[in-house]
Amino acid sequence: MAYLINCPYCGQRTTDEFYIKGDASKQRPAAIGDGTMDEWHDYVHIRDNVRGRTAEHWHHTGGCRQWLVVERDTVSHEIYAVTPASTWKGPSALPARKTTGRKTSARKTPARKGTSRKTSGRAKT
Amino acid sequence: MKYSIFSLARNAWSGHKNWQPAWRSPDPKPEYDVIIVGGGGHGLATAYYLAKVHGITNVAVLEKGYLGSGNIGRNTTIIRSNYLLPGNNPFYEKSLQLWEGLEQDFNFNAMVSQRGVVNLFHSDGQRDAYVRRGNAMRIHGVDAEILDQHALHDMMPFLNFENGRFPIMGGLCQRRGGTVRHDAVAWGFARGADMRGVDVIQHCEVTGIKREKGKVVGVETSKGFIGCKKIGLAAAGNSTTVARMAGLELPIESHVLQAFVTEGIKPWLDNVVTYGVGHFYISQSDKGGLVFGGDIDGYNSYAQRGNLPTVEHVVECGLAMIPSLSRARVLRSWGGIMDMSMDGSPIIDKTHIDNLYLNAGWCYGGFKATPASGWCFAHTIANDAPHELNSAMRLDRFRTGYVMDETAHGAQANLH
Amino acid sequence: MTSFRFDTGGLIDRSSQIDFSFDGKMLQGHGGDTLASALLANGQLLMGRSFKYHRPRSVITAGAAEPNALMEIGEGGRLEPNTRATMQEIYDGLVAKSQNRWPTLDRDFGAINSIASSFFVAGFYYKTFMWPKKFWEAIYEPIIRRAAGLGHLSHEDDPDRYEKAYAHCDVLVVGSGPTGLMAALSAARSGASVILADEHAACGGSLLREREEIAGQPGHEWAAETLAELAAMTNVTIMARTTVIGAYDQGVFGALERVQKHVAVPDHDVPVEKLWRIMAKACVMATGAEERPIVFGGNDRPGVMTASAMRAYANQYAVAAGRSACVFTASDSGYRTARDMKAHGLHVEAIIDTRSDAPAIETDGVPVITGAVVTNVDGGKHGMKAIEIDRGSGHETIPCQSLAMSGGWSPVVHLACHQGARPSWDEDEFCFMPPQNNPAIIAAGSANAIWSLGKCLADGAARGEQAAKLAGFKTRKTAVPKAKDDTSHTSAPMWWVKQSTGKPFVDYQNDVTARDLPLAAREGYDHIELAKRYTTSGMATDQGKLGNVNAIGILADATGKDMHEIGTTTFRPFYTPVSFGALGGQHVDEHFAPVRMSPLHNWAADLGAEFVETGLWYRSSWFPREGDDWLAAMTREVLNTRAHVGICDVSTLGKIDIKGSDATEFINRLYSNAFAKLPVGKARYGLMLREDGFVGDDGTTSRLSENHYFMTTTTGHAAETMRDIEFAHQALWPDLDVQYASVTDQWAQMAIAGPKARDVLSKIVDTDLTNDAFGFLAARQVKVLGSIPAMLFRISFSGELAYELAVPAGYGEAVANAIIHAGEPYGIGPYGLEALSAMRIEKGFVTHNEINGRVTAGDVGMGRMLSKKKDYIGRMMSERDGLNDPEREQLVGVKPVNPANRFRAGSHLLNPGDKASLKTDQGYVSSVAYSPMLDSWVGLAMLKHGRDRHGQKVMLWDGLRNVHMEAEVCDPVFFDPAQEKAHG
Amino acid sequence: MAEMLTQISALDDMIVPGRYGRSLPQGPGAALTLVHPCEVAVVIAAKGKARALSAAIKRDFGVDLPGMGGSATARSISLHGTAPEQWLAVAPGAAAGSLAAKLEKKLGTMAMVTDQSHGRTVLRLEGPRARDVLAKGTAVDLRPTAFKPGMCAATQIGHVGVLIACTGPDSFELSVLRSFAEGFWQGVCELALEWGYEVR
Ligand SMILES: Cc1cc2nc3c(=O)[nH]c(=O)nc-3n(C[C@H](O)[C@H](O)[C@H](O)COP(=O)(O)OP(=O)(O)OC[C@H]3O[C@@H](n4cnc5c(N)ncnc54)[C@H](O)[C@@H]3O)c2cc1C
Ligand SMILES: NC(=O)c1ccc[n+]([C@@H]2O[C@H](COP(=O)([O-])OP(=O)(O)OC[C@H]3O[C@@H](n4cnc5c(N)ncnc54)[C@H](O)[C@@H]3O)[C@@H](O)[C@H]2O)c1
Ligand SMILES: Cc1cc2nc3c(=O)[nH]c(=O)nc-3n(C[C@H](O)[C@H](O)[C@H](O)COP(=O)(O)O)c2cc1C
Ligand SMILES: [Zn+2]
Repeated sequence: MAYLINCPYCGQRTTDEFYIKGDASKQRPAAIGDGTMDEWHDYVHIRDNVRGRTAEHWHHTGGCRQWLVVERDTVSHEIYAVTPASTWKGPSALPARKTTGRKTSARKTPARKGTSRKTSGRAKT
Repeated sequence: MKYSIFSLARNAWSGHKNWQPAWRSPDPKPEYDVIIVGGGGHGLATAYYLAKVHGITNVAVLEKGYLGSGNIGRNTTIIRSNYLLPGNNPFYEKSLQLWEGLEQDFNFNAMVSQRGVVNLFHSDGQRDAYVRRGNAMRIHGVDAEILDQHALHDMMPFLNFENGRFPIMGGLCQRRGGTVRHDAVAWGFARGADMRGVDVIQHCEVTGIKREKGKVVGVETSKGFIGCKKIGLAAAGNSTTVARMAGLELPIESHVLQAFVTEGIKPWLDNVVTYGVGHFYISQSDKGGLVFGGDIDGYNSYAQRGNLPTVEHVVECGLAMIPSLSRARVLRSWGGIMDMSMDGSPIIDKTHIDNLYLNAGWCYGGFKATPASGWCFAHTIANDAPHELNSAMRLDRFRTGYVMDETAHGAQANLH
Repeated sequence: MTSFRFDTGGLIDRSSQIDFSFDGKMLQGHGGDTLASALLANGQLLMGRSFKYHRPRSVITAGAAEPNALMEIGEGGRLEPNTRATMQEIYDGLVAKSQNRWPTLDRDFGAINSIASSFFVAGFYYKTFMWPKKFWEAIYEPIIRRAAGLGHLSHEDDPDRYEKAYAHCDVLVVGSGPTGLMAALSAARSGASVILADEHAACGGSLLREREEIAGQPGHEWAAETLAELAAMTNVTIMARTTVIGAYDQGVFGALERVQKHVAVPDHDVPVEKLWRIMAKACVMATGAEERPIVFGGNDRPGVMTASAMRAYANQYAVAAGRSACVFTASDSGYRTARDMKAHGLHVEAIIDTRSDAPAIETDGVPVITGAVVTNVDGGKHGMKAIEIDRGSGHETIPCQSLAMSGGWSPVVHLACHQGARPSWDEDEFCFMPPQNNPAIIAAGSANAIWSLGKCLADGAARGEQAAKLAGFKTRKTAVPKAKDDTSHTSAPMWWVKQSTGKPFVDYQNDVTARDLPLAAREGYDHIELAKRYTTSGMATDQGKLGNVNAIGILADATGKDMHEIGTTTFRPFYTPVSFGALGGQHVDEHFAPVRMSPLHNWAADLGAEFVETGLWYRSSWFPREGDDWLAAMTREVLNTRAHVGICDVSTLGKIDIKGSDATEFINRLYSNAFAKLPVGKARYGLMLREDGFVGDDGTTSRLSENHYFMTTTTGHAAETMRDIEFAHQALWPDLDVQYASVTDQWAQMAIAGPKARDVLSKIVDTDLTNDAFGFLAARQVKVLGSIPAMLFRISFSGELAYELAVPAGYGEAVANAIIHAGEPYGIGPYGLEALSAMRIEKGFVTHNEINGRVTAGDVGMGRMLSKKKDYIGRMMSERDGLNDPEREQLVGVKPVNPANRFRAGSHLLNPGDKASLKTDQGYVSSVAYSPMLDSWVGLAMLKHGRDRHGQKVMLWDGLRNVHMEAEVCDPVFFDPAQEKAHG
Repeated sequence: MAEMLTQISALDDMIVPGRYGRSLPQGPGAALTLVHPCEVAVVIAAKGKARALSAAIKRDFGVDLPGMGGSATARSISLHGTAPEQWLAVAPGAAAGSLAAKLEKKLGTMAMVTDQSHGRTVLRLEGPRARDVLAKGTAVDLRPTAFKPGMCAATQIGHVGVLIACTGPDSFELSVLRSFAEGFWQGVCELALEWGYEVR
């Protein structure tokens, strides 16, 4: 684990608040007709199963109920980035930052004006 | 040297100075007929049966760590053959039958102990599912019993029948199920294979698979290149990594499963019992420790260790089933990396690459399968074709849809 | 009776007398005593028996690593085996018993194992007990099992409570010795929040056990003052009796607080143990060092203990194992013990130093024999008489009643290793050094191989600052009090005394001797991990805290490798064993899993319902009347509903409110069947596949207005389906304008079914319910009882004219009662899950019994619901061959030829005349009910080629219960196949 | 006729005022109160409407719509940021249905408003040990320096989802799904035994 996940919305939480679905690296073939059976088989079954840096879909069931992409290391259990699934654009290009949970929660004191920064950007995409 | 009470007495007489190594530590030969990657239970059993059943003895088992450093040496030692699906059930029964004569066969006491395995159920629906499973066993001649509360009470009066949340209604019992001393299985197969001429090579990591004209011809290792005619992959937990060396992509994720042992206590639990509401299974080892386990941590991992939330959850399930566990102290926890396949069932198959064979995807159930897996894999390698027993354990079943989904959770590895 | 208490001294409270018992004997101790020290004070040197040979044993240590003095504490449900007497505080009424002996500790039959010990070498059991085959389980194994294990665990329920909690801090300091105290002080002064944890009842670590001074005052006084200073700081939490048990990812530490393990009858409002999960930005590991025993003949005899333990007993508890002592040492710790014991008035015969070049250290006149070893101990269960030494010129005997040994020191590195890092051997310090892979776990003091008090204090201060900095605080230099800086390190350790004439133990508890390890190596178990497993060295309750390094040394010797090459075994949690109770905390009994209650729970209960657990919910299952069993009640409920009208609580269904301009498109992608053209005011049954093409869930969705839908899911899959919907939106199609919220808990939902349903409902609903106005599958927002907002759906899971009515949960009871009231003239009655289930089986409707996760839409006769015109979850994979194989089992109905014959779900299906086998297996029964309408047991089944086999006979085969019967295959719809009632 | 019906709380016959648990000289460590009736609504911004929504809320309710993890209160309505562009609106005591209706009317297509007045059970937990009680259930950092008035956290206690809003130095508003409320109540009560608690 990861024991602590820094949810971009809720801050640092223990992993028992999350549900883990698995590999996030693959794109769902766009729509019917676009994907061949092979592509679909690849999407549904084949796993890179990386030894090292990987990206997984986690759902913050016990918190904001958002699907997140957690980029972490499968050997050291270090966590590099946690991004909302809705805005995730593939593995973050950032160099492996040491954010093994020792960072304080991303949640600042409450923003009293406007809405969450992370999602208002989404409206335009 | 054959092990027996007599050889033990003879050696005691000479101060145990004359024991021979249980296996040789050979340097790799330049080439073998068959190389098995992975010196876990399955790899060693494969080599053993290649030699014993098929007369193929020019075989090397390459193990990157010490013998049994993988899951064979870190599992909760439960054996049973209570499977539902026709592609699994006869295979696991074959395995149980092999266990039953194994120790005499390989001359090593692996403490096969058929203490009985009971799976508890807590609702009508769960009972029906277990009855279906039990009947699937019986239909194949496998022993199975359905125990009601009463029978269960006679067996384990300390179960929490009136649990505040999920009362225990009964259990599916397989008396022939039980436990086996994990390490001894690796050692016994290694010794048995070694005596038949197989080279068991420890601390030899396979780093590449060499192919020529579509065929595999050998492996790169930490001890240099080793040629071979055939390769069998049995690298549980690391299957993706080794298969990728040959360009093979697998429907497998590597996950950590933790296991636990308590301090040794006087006999307290006779049989194996599993909880039906959450994952929890427990038995008592011959040394007196309660060996137990539960669900995987749920995230992909190659780290052989897990985290505390899973530990707590496992223990909560244990207490829900047997409240008097409360004062038992957990001595040690550890983790193993397993292949979780996308339908929860294993793969023993040829691959599309000539002379490359795959044994993978055992999830948390591969210990009980060790003898049959070795037996079938040896058959598949020797004959270049699967045995009927492993004919459903195909690699292409995900593509074709003939999946074997015992837990019925679909294509999500961590749910199986 | 050699052990005794000094007349003066120690940190015990001599004014308090505490009564406790050991093996039935009433004894007394003082406040501040551990069970071990109190037993020594009472002359009870013999405290336990070893695992294999049942050797008599006493304490070797005065702390957490104790392998020998393990006892059963408490009685009944509080019985606790394997409790370390060295860690157990005594309390009034404490009941302790020795263990692993029969019949008594003094006369233990098992000791005859010692005689056969030449047989019981490492791994002997792997080589024998194989013949005859049957004997293993019948004879050998039961004997082995009875002999194995240590103490007894009760089967009684534990009367005590446990809890778990979380704590947060900037700096966690583990260990409250001089290092930990200074670290806590310097970190806290920077402003960081600090938790200081120590496993002992009293903080101070070695300062309580040594006579060294700090800043001119006794160490323990300095400790007390420093603790008081820390306690006064608001940013410091001191946690005594708290063992940090494991280091996990992202700076989370597990810690076990023994809240009430030192009281006879715990206060039930307070947990006896609390499991903490401490989230720390940095951790100072000031866990000290463990003194290594020396492996020599008889090193397990009562009276032999580590040098630091002997000092601890003398200095902290004012007890000693004997009136005279010898010291056997490879380090200067032995000298310190000699001095301390002399100061306490003991006769110290000699210091035997393994080093021929031993440094000159103050001995207070005790003679030193250098370059010599102890080869055996003359002693037995009641104490020792003498030691046998060898200084190269044959054996000599020195009489003494106790022996202190010191083979050097091993830093307590566990917490730094729990995340997989391994310690490395240091040839200068002769110990395994803590790994430094994790910058946030900082080893300090003796845990980092710093041996002198002065340097430990300074290192503690520095590491505390380092930790605070890491946690983001500015620090200032902390003044370090003066203390001696005279302790030198060990010189080359002696892994075992080869000249030993007695048994030299490496692992005390498991009776592993120095001879077992070379044997393991000879047999090929030469890797340290193999040697551990083959010999069981390091696998006992102390996990090799004392013996492992010696074992590594012996193996290195035997294999000609160096210590570094051999390396350690894997360090794993827990640092010391942790009870199930603590790990479970408050999540036991009814708190094992959350409970969900329907808003109609009390309503049903008032009507006499029996409830059944379904997932987290309690659901009303049947409504017995006098003398009814479930079958009679269910039958009555079905007949009444089908003849008149019934009401059933279906509140547990998952309910999701969905809105947004893309809601229609979204829903259309979730369901396999068409939803794009669902008219407003209509409900539709829908099927959801998993992405792998198998059926996931089903339910109805109603279009309440253009962009507003109300979706229901099954009870069992509600959580999963909600999550899947969120996934589909957030991860797959975030561009859709759709909003959704679970409203499962907002609505009480009830089914009103039966020919009179319309008549009853019309009385409380403000809407025209005639067929024209509110036909089959109508769905609308309505008002009930005048003004209560509600939703009404004309859907039927019973096959009757039926409605589902949803009202705000808090009004559920009132509305349900109003319906009962309104229905009275029509003969309304409640029905439960059993009747609901029987009716749906009569109608051939599927539930998760049928759509069990391995079933396709085609299997259950819903192949037509797989749209070919759109993309939806699972579409592509549902087209795989394996999911469309004509050999797949198909949903059918089955009726026994004799309708009175009861059969059960889980039965398999065979062709008549076939012998049961996997090859002849035709399928299985998924659901069974007694059908009151057919007066027959009926079932739904999955049968090969089932749809072509209506009218044929099959055998229902239930080998488990030995119930077999002939049955007819039929359409799964047993009742009203034309759907006339539902449409009526 | 609705006025004649009383909205029954999920804790209908569970609330028995009194003192429980250990009795310490310094008095009970925590006090628990059921807030009932209490109007609750979920507000989720329509796609691209968050800004407009924020303005509308400010205009019509006089509240600055808080960000994720924040709470804002004005004129007896509190808004808690529970998820991105999603809020829980809470108004203790008002007549059922009207909060959601009012919000829906004012917000139109800017947001989805879903009434949860019956779907959520709201409790108040306060007292010197309130934070310690909660810390037995959730790993959220609840220290006064980290979790201050005006903040909220959606988390779990005893596997039950709960929204904890900090309403004062030592007071918290807890809202849980109705069906879980009974077990949750019992669970929280047990966690407070150690310091004694009062049910009001
Ligand atoms: C905690 C736990 C509990 C379990 N409990 C049970 C149970 O109760 N019952 C049951 O039936 N099953 C159980 N299992 C599953 C079972 O242990 C495994 O399925 C089974 O052991 C896998 O087969 P194996 O023995 O061959 O694997 P392993 O012992 O893991 O063998 C694979 C070997 O391959 C080696 N290897 C990997 N890569 C390379 C390379 N590149 N070169 C050379 N060697 C390599 C590894 O070092 C390893 O030794 C459990 C598993 C775990 C982790
Ligand atoms: N040669 C020698 O005589 C010699 C050798 C080593 C150390 N020492 C002396 O010992 C002292 C060492 O001081 P220190 O402060 O580093 O260590 P310490 O031994 O004084 O204190 C360590 C404390 O940590 C506790 N602890 C260990 N693991 C724990 C865990 N997981 N959870 C909770 N508590 C745990 C121990 O019980 C102990 O109380 C110095 O005074 C040093 O001079 C002397
Ligand atoms: C069935 C079984 C029983 C075990 N019993 C003990 C035991 O009694 N004592 C112990 O220290 N470890 C025991 N272990 C755990 C091993 O020490 C070790 O942790 C495990 O094999 C994993 O290896 P690793 O910790 O070296 O990675 C047991 C392991 C298994 C699989
Ligand atoms: Zn979150």
